[in-house]
Amino acid sequence: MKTNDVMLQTATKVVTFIILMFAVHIFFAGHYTPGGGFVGGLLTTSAIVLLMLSFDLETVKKILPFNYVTMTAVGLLLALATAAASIIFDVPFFTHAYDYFDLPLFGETSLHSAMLFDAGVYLVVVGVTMTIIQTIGEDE
Amino acid sequence: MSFVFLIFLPLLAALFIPLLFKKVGKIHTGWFVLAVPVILFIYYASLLPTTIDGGNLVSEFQWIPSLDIAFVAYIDGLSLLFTLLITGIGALVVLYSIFYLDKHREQLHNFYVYLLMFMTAMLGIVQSDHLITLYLFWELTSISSFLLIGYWYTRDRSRFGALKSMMITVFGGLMMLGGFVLLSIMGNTYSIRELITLAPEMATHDFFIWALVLVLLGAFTKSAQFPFYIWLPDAMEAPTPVSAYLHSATMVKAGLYLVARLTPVFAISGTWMWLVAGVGLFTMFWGSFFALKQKDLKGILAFSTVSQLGLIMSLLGASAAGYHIDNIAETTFMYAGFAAIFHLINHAVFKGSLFMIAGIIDHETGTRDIRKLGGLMSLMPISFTVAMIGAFSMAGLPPFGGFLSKEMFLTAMLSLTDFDLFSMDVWGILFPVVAWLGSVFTFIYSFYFVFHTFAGKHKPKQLPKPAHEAPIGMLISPVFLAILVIVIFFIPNRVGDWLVKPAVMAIQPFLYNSPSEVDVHVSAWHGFNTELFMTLGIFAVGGLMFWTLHKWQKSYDRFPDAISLNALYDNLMFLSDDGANRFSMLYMTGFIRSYLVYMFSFVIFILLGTLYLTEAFAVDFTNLAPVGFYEIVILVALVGSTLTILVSKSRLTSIIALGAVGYSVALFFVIFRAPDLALTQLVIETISVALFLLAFYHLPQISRKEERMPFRLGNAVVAVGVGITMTLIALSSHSQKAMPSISEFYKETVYTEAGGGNIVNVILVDYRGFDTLFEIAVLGIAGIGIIAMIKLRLSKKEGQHENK
Amino acid sequence: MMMFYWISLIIVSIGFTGLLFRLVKGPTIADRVVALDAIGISLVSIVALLSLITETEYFLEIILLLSILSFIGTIAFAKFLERGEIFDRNDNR
Amino acid sequence: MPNSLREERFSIETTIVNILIILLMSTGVIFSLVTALGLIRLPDVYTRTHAASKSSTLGVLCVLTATFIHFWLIEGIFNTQMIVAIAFLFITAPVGGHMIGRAAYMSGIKVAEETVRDDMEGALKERKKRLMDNKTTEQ
Amino acid sequence: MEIIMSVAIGFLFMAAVYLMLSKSLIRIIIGTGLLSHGAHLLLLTMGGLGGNSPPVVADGVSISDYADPLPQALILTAIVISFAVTSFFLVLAYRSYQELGTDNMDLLRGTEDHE
Amino acid sequence: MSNLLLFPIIIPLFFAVILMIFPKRLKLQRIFAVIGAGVTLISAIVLLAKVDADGVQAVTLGSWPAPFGISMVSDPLSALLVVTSSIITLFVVFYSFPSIGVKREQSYYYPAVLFLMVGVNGAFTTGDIFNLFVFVEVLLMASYTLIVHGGEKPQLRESIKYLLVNIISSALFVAAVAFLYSVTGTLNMADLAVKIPQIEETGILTVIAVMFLVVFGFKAAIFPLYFWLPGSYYAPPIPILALFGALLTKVGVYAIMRTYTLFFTMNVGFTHELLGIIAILTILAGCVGALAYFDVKKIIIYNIIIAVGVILFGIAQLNQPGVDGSIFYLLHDMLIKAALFFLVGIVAVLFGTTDLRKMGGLIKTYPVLGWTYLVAAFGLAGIPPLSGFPGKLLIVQGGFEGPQFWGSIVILATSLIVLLSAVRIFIYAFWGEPVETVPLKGSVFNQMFIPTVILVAITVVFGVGAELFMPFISGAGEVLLNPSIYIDAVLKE
Repeated sequence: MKTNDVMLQTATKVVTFIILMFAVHIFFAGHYTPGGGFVGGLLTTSAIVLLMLSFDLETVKKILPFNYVTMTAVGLLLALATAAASIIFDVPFFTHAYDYFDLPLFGETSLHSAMLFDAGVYLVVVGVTMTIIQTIGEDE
Repeated sequence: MSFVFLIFLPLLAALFIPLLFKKVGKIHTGWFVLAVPVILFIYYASLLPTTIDGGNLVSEFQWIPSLDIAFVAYIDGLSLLFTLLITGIGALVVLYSIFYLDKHREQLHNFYVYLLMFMTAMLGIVQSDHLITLYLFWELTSISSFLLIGYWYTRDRSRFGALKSMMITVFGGLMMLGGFVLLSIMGNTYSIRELITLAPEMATHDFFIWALVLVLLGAFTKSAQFPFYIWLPDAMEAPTPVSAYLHSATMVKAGLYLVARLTPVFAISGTWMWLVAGVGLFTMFWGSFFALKQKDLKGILAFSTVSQLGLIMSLLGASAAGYHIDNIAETTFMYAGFAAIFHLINHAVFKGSLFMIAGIIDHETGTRDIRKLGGLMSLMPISFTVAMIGAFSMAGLPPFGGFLSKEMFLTAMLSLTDFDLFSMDVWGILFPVVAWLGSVFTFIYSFYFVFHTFAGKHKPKQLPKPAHEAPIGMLISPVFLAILVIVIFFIPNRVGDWLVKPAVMAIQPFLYNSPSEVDVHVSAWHGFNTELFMTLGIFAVGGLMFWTLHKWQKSYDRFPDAISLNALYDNLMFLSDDGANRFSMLYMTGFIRSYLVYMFSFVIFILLGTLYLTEAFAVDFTNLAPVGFYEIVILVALVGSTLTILVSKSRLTSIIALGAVGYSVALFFVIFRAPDLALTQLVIETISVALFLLAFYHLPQISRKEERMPFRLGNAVVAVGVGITMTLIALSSHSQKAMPSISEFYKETVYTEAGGGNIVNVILVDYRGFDTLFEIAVLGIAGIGIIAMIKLRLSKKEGQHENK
Repeated sequence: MMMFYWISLIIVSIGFTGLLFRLVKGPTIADRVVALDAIGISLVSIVALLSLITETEYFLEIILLLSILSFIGTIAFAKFLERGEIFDRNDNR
Repeated sequence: MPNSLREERFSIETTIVNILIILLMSTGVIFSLVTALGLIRLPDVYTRTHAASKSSTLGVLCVLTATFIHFWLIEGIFNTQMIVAIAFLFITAPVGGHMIGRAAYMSGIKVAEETVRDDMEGALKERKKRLMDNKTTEQ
Repeated sequence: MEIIMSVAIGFLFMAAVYLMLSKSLIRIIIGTGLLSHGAHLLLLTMGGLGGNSPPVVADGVSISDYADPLPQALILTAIVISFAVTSFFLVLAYRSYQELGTDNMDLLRGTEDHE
Repeated sequence: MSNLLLFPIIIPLFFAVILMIFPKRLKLQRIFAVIGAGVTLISAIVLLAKVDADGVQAVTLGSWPAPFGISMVSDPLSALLVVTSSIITLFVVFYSFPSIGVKREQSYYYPAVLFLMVGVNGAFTTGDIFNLFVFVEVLLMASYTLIVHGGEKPQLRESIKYLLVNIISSALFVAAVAFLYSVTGTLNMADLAVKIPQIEETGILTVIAVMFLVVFGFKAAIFPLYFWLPGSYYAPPIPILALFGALLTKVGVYAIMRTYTLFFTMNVGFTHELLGIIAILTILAGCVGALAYFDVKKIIIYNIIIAVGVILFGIAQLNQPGVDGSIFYLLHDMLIKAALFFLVGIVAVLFGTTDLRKMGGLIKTYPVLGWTYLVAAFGLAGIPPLSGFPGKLLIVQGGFEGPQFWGSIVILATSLIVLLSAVRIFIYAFWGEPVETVPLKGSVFNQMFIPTVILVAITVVFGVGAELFMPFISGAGEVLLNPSIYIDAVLKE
């Protein structure tokens, strides 16, 4: 039996958007203020969970057709690749590179290879938590 | 000379045996094997001239030079004597086995592989100058003996005997290894020759007595001395050629060899003398006494072997007395060493022949039970003659080799009464008395063996097979040995010069500088002296007792089996599995709770103990962060929620309270200025609670009956203990900060060198990014683990090995 | 001013303990969920006050986070309470 | 920003702002207290839901606004997240309250004895009946 | 404060151990949760609770004012790991329920028959 | 190539991640697993050669100076262990093809194995105490995945216990790190080795040292922290069991070796004496278990515990023969345990049971299997010239030279029990009246038997050709006994 949660679903549409924005913000702010890939990832997950709560698993699957295990793998690969890039330059593993750039719109921004690493973390966190929730949720 | 490699010749040959067995079907595999000992015998015999002059030969091959381990073949009189015994008797035994073991019914390739392996091992033992490789070969003999005894592996008795012999001899070997290591530590060398030169200095070392005892354990177990002899009778389950070879002529003599070889090292100690001579003599008496209880031909021979080994052992012990004597001429101790070696040769010869006869009887009549046998004299005349020669030699009758060595044995024992060191003057009188008693029983069982088998009434109905004389091939070896028995009687001094004296020199180097100095002349007649009267007494009393044997033999059965040494072994083995099982079941309960209680108790005990013993507890009241009001409030919340978990009845309450604890912790993070932690903790706590609910509430079939956790004092004590331990260590650690933290570096460089502002985040992705990389790997693994757990459901049947 | 924040904090905390009481007491699960929801929200107040007291703006992120979590938690609990399971499925009945 | 600097800017505007903050904050705090009181004192889930969702939301909104003003006008930090948070709470709090109330009712928790009227009584029964029917047809 | 925290941590450990010794699986898992909370707080406490400012670079804050960032980073790692472990444990418990039909550890001995 | 020492960690990580993407492609899974393990092995061997040629290798990640970044250090000991564990993983992968079952293979079995390898190799290589924790968690997580993999009832039941114990030990690990950090303010092992001798108050450090002993003791299954092991290891299928038996406890042992030689040396009279006593008790406890059960898996499992005791006893002596012996024995034990589990696995498949009393006469139909087993059994018991011997000899020597004279005697005596327990399997399963066996396809048997026989051959070479390996082992021992070599390599790069 499907209950009719119009109220919830309407609120969710707005709220999910807010949460996602917040997640992205916290992810990018991580290097300078509290936050980072990890919390960002978890927040993203919670947005998706909220969707799952309001709608149902299949609908969410249709909206977000990711294979979360692959996402985890890609995240790990990204993190690993960022770290391993230093091998090419024969400097110790994990040596990060960064510089300050003057980008249009954003003003002076530091582009940091650690950010890529953090993106890996982000993907892994989303991938794994969603994997867990989805597998349990789908289990009979 | 690289004759060290010759040791491995039999092993090398063994590699081809399975091939030969399979490919060359027509010829008995034994014929190929026979070549090995024969070649070796001829080669080693050619070395005799060197040792007769007291010379020696050394050949070395490095194995693990870093550990100073090498194969060193050292050939002097003693090792050459043994080498010749091994190869000579080995050749005869192989010849005998060709006729004894049927080509078609037996797994000959296994048999000969083991036998050749054994030959290598034995050669290795007697030739090794290096303690470690000596040990290597020592264990190899145990193993090959194990395999040979278990040759008929479907028989229970075979398996039992094999295991028993291995357990006991390997135990001795391990102890001996300990002794060897101690010796090497004291002398800083593994070489026996060098140890001998260092002996006087080592004697004062703390380890000396330990080394002595441990080495003797090895020798006693291998040579079946009391109380370790029990494996030998059970080893008779091996095919008879094996018994003749391993369990009478060679392997059991390895212990004797070891004692002889190390006598120069240990002779300085009175313990050595007492132990070797005493145990040896007691074994001699014990073995001969119980030989009469046996009903199995090979059993009699086994006990006889035990007894004879004890005899030789006691002689070796007596020979050690020579170390303490200044003037050789005054003493008769020199006889002891000579007698030991001489009897060793004699024993190998006559016992080998006796075993072969026992095998023949078994082979031709189908039984070895002496009660079923009798009257075979006329049916098997050659066998009878050989058996009689062997047995009479064993009993010490002239004109057989045994008579000579038995006489010398008595001489040596008598001489011990004159020895005035190590309280010998008080207790020494026991030696000749026990020796005499043992000899009497030896006399009786020798007769028992021969006459109860060959004389008396023939009982064809009790025999599984009609008895007849053995084929000629099987008789070659025993006849040859019997002839040797007689030959030795007539040329004892030639044997003495060639074989015995060079060997004696190795045992008693402190007495002699060259074999020619060993001033012993063997003669069958040496006037009317105590020894002669003793011998006559043996014949008289022994004869009388044999005559009345049927009257008193039954009293043996009154000995209760329950308190015998065999029973002890059986009980030990029983204890080792059933006892261990029960003991183990006592604590391996399967309850995780018990395990945790053990573990936590240990943790509490050891940590608090250490804290107490090292006086590490300290509380430093300076350098503390101020206590804020709000901290206390959160603390109360934390403690309150924890208590809720402890007392709550409902699962849901517990879960929520756990969440509350998590949130309190997050608030602590807020207060203690850790925003990143607080963020993470909050999210994670929420997700965890959600997971808890998913896992624990979404299961209709579980009854929702909930109950308060029953209070258990034991658990509470352990729990409080852990809490106290952690608190105390935390206080002490915090109060004894000794070094500034490395984190100052991060604070200084985070903006300038790492290009970041949030130090924690920069540590995570940069300074200690490696941690993070694998932390997310952990997450990833958890992910796949969970999927696999949910999706993959195997029942036991389909789980494994589905492609079979 | 700091004093005022402190007093506010204490009052909120007193309220908080009251909520905790309800959480522990129950008696029904729904009561607990209600309490939990309220706890989440007053936690937001507490963190806000704390960040005023400690004078750092870094905890402000926690406020939004807490409100998000509190909301999701409430919804999840509510659905769980209602249907005994958290996620709907199309094929579910 | 060190404390000393801040104290120096003590002026009329600050005073006004502080008064504003105090007002807002006091309202918020009092509402929080009321929430707690309500949750403890009220007889059943439904009334408690009422206390929790309405007064606590109002309370927290006030507190947050006060905080926001503090950071904006006194410390000069315009924190968008605060606005988002306020908006967020404004949207979600009623939904949450609704969900709990409904869930409690659907799961069959009895209303307090003092309750005058229960409009949903019929709906619940109907739902239960439908559930039973479904089960029987499934079997 | 560190002393009080030490006692509190001891209390957490105590409660955790007590729960883990019970026979109900859920209590055991809750116990592990408490245990990791205790360990994390311990790490924080051992780093020292001083420091007036979060370890985020800001103008006008002297280096000694920052809280020790290293324990915080370590705790973060530890939190994530214990989250992974806890979720795994929970799913394991869930599966065990399904397969074995009980959450009573006393019924999960498995010494006699290994099936 | 300054990063060479990281390759044995990141290569399996890379392959494990790749394998996560296509779990159902059986062929690809197998191929990639073999390539992953194989390439790791090659890189490990190259690393060993490099360490042997150029001395201890160290890299501090992220180019930060040593105590601040995470240092990875490859000394001869860790390089040797990495090589050994890589060999074992490769063989386990081969052995898994016929024995683990297709369904498992398609459910992330190989990624988990490779992740385990990541954790093990990482734990052997890291030079940072907290990073060690992380790697231990990696391998534990992988082991959780593997132990429950397949979800059979006993697996689920035992996994709960296994997880619980390891969670406790992990929490204690974190606590121990916290205490250590509080006192010394650093996490880098080399830095610890520099700072600890400067600290005068050794009492609290001793307590912390004992706490680390407890933490690692949980992993290494020392007395009385071993109780979890027999049941847990019993549950999973043989290839996984072999992997666990060969690698997991050894990480704990390695960690004790490392910490107790590198920096916890301030109060040797207390800590190492304690370690020695515990080691002996561990051996005895293992012996009781090894004798108590008529179950092939149980017998070998308890032998793991015995070996742990023997190795730790050598370390406790802290003298050259003892330490060298421990290292030798450690490597030997990893190889021989894997080999024995393989063998026992084949036996169990053939009889369809693990109960010894239901077996018999296998030597008639599978003679080569029997002899291989016997060689392995003798190797286990330390019969020369097989691989157990040199290590045991050195440990015994170390014990005699050290303060715990009687310990060596116990070790010698218990060798007998090890032999008895191992030979008992031979007597029951291979000798005796033949019992009907499960028909097994020749190809399947060969697929299982060939890796086994090669592994046994490796152990034999390791024993007989001990001279080939002694330079590495004494090199490793030298680093353990002279921490300054290690410290210089890390801090003065």
